[in-house]
Amino acid sequence: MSVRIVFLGPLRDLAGTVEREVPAPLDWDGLLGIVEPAIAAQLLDERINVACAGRVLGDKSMLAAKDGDEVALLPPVSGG
Amino acid sequence: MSVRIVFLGPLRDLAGTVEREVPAPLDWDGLLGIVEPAIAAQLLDERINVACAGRVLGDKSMLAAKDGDEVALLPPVSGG
Amino acid sequence: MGEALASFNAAYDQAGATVAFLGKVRPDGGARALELTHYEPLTLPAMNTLAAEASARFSLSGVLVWHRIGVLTPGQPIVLVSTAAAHRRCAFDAVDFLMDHLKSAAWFWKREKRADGWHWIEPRAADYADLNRWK
Amino acid sequence: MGEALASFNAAYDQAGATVAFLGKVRPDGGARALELTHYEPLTLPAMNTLAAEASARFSLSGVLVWHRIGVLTPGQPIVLVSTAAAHRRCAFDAVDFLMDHLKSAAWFWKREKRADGWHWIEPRAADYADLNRWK
Repeated sequence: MSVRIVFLGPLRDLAGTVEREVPAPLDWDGLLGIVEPAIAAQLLDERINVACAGRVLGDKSMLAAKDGDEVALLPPVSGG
Repeated sequence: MSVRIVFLGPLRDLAGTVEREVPAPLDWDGLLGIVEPAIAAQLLDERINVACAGRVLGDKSMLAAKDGDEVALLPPVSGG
Repeated sequence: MGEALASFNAAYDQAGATVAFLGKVRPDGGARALELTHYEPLTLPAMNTLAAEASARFSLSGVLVWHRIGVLTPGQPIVLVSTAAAHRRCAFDAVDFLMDHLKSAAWFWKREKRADGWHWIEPRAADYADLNRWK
Repeated sequence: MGEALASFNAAYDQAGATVAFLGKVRPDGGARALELTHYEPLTLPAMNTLAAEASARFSLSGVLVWHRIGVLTPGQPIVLVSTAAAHRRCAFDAVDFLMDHLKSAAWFWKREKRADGWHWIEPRAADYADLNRWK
């Protein structure tokens, strides 16, 4: 019964890891409580997106990850 | 002692030929008098350029072609 | 790049206009390498959606979007975008649109290795302004 | 096209951005062939001047301009323009600038063969408007 949190881009450095397994289910308050304070602070920035099970959430505070879901924390992108 | 007049683009059809040898020297009035009236009428259109000896004339009425020069009559272009 | 464009072009030989953009790693400010990471579950679906959007919006006959990941050195290609359309303006605008979106709305993150280590690159304000042109 | 761009790109591998435009004969309105003529004493010098102007104006690392003459059929290439620059915007604008000038300010004349014979093509008002953007 777990959820995998994946840290992308600069969040990877802040977390000191690429991914982490945490107990399922996981909602927004659960996420903010389980990550490092520095990452929780970042998550409140509106430019940080959250994806769950391969879909970017329109409203990240509605996060509802269940067993087996992957939750990706997506900082501002820079491709091209 | 001659000047070659070269007809480009649609002027070629109006002239019925690609080029014509005429006596040198040739100035603007001489040119207007020696070409077909339909072409003379076109030459008065400001969009028609005239080149002499490989240079486009800023003011075509200053044409002064001497023996051996080529005078090109250049209608509006359409490349690309 | 040559082969990709040659075959892309051959596939759309009835389209009057083909435009291609190739972006490479610049040797700016002493950068020794560029690393591109992505989030795989989102990357390809989002690129497909973006290509379909460009295709409909600019009446394209064809569209090609390639984006590399991994560690790249100066001079190496990062991104290749090509579009085919009946008219030049549509093909141009579509490449512009695609590049603006790949820069600040696709799931890639870039960091640069300089003498003092790795530095993450955030999109600049100008990149967001470019993106907003299409809204 | 592929080979030309591959070697152009290889020649300017330190430029961050390469843009290419390829224009082909469209099978529009039942056109069976397109004939392009030019005035040889002016064509190449004027194209060189144009390329040098684009190069200075848009800070290009490299510029390539090819224009065909003769009788061409639908699907065949007419014009290939490519630019290399440090930044995308310059490379894009330079191709745009070059194409606008090749369309209505270079020494080429175009006529089209339709079912009822050959028809000369004059630049459209839009082509002149495009050209005036750069003045």
